[in-house]
Amino acid sequence: MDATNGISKNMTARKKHNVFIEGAISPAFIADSIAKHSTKTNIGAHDIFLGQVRKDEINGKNVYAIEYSTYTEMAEEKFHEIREAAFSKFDLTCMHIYHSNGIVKAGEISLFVFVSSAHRNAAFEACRWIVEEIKANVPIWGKEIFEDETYQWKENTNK
Amino acid sequence: MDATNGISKNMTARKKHNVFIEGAISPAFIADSIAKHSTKTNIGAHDIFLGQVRKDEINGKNVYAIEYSTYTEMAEEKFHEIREAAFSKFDLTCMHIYHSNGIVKAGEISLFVFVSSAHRNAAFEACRWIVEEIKANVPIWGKEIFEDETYQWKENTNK
Amino acid sequence: MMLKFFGQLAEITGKTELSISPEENTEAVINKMKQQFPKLKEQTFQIAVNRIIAKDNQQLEPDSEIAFLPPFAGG
Amino acid sequence: MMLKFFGQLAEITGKTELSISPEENTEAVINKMKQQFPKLKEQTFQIAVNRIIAKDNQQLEPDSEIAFLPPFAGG
Repeated sequence: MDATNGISKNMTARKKHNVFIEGAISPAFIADSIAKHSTKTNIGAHDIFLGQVRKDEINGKNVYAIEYSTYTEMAEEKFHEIREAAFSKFDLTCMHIYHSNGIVKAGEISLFVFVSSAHRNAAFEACRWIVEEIKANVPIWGKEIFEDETYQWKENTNK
Repeated sequence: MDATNGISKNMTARKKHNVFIEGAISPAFIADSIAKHSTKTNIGAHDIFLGQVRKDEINGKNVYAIEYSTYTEMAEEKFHEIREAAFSKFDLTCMHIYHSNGIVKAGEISLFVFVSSAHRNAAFEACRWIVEEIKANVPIWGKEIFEDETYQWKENTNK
Repeated sequence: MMLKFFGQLAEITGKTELSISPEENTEAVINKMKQQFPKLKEQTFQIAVNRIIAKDNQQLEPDSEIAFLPPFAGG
Repeated sequence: MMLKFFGQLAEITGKTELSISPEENTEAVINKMKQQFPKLKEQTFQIAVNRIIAKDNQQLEPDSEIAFLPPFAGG
């Protein structure tokens, strides 16, 4: 048992985790998160999902960046619910979710889901489940900004 | 189409990828791999699996490190087969596999599987498949070394 | 009662927040807004009441926080 | 022909490589080794011929590379 795991059982619904990061999530930030887990020697498996902004071509124009916005209070409640549910559904040691707010350029990372467990099954299944939950249930929106500064509103696919 | 993807179609069985790394795989190395993908702007999803050495307690003794060894020529052929099969089964943009050889201490990382695709399904499915293939089919062995310098040979579970 | 609009819906209404006289239920609020902002009729959206997605036609309190949410695009 | 031993099997035989006079098939090689190193009988292992796992009793060439592989533990 460790402190992170205990959160799911011992704390009530108002424990805040800072999920939102202003702008892109950097590889150095990800490395730092990974490094922090070396003291948790009951972990055998990490699964990390990263969402990266694609330079999609839409009607002949390339996406230059996505500008994310959110309904902060509701999103934080949803992230908290997802976190609680993940700990109760899967045998996890710890989990972290970070999502960008504001501008993230094509090639940069806007979502970082990091799940750790003793054995690989739980990490793999939880990571997948968490990403689907975020896409389906967290109120986040994205404006796909093209190189000519026009834009369109992004919609998630289930691919 | 990019150069990495083309490998699966255009090259014969002797293209070498350096899979084995002496000792632990560092978070900085992982960050560097992630950063290199920012120029591949057709990627929308990365899934990364990391295997970390657990400080398991076995008969009252703690695992201090695992010493990995391999049948190099066969392992390289197997990794190559897994790579080819993954590119043909899943719609991937790129993939990288790194495995430690030699001593990796508890809390350090010994396996790094990094799969990227336009959409999340392919990355998730391929990553999972690749990890199972490695565990089942690549000739790698591990000596679990205890704090008192005794050891036992590790066996993989299917958890 | 306080309404909130997000994403493309905030663009259509030209507002992120709007205070209106209380309505009994979510259907009444939606109808009122569709009348005031006819372009809303062409939009896909969900309603959240106090940060929880409303199912069917939900009853409201005068202090309910009602949010108009276009399709999510996180991740 | 050349035999290779890995992991705990190299410990049991005290060798990582061993050159033996040619045998017809993998079963004959296994039997010869079990005779020479009786502790092999208690071990679980697979045989690879030229780096491919042998199924059943595989025919061998004099220049075949035969490897004794204990259960894998990668990852």
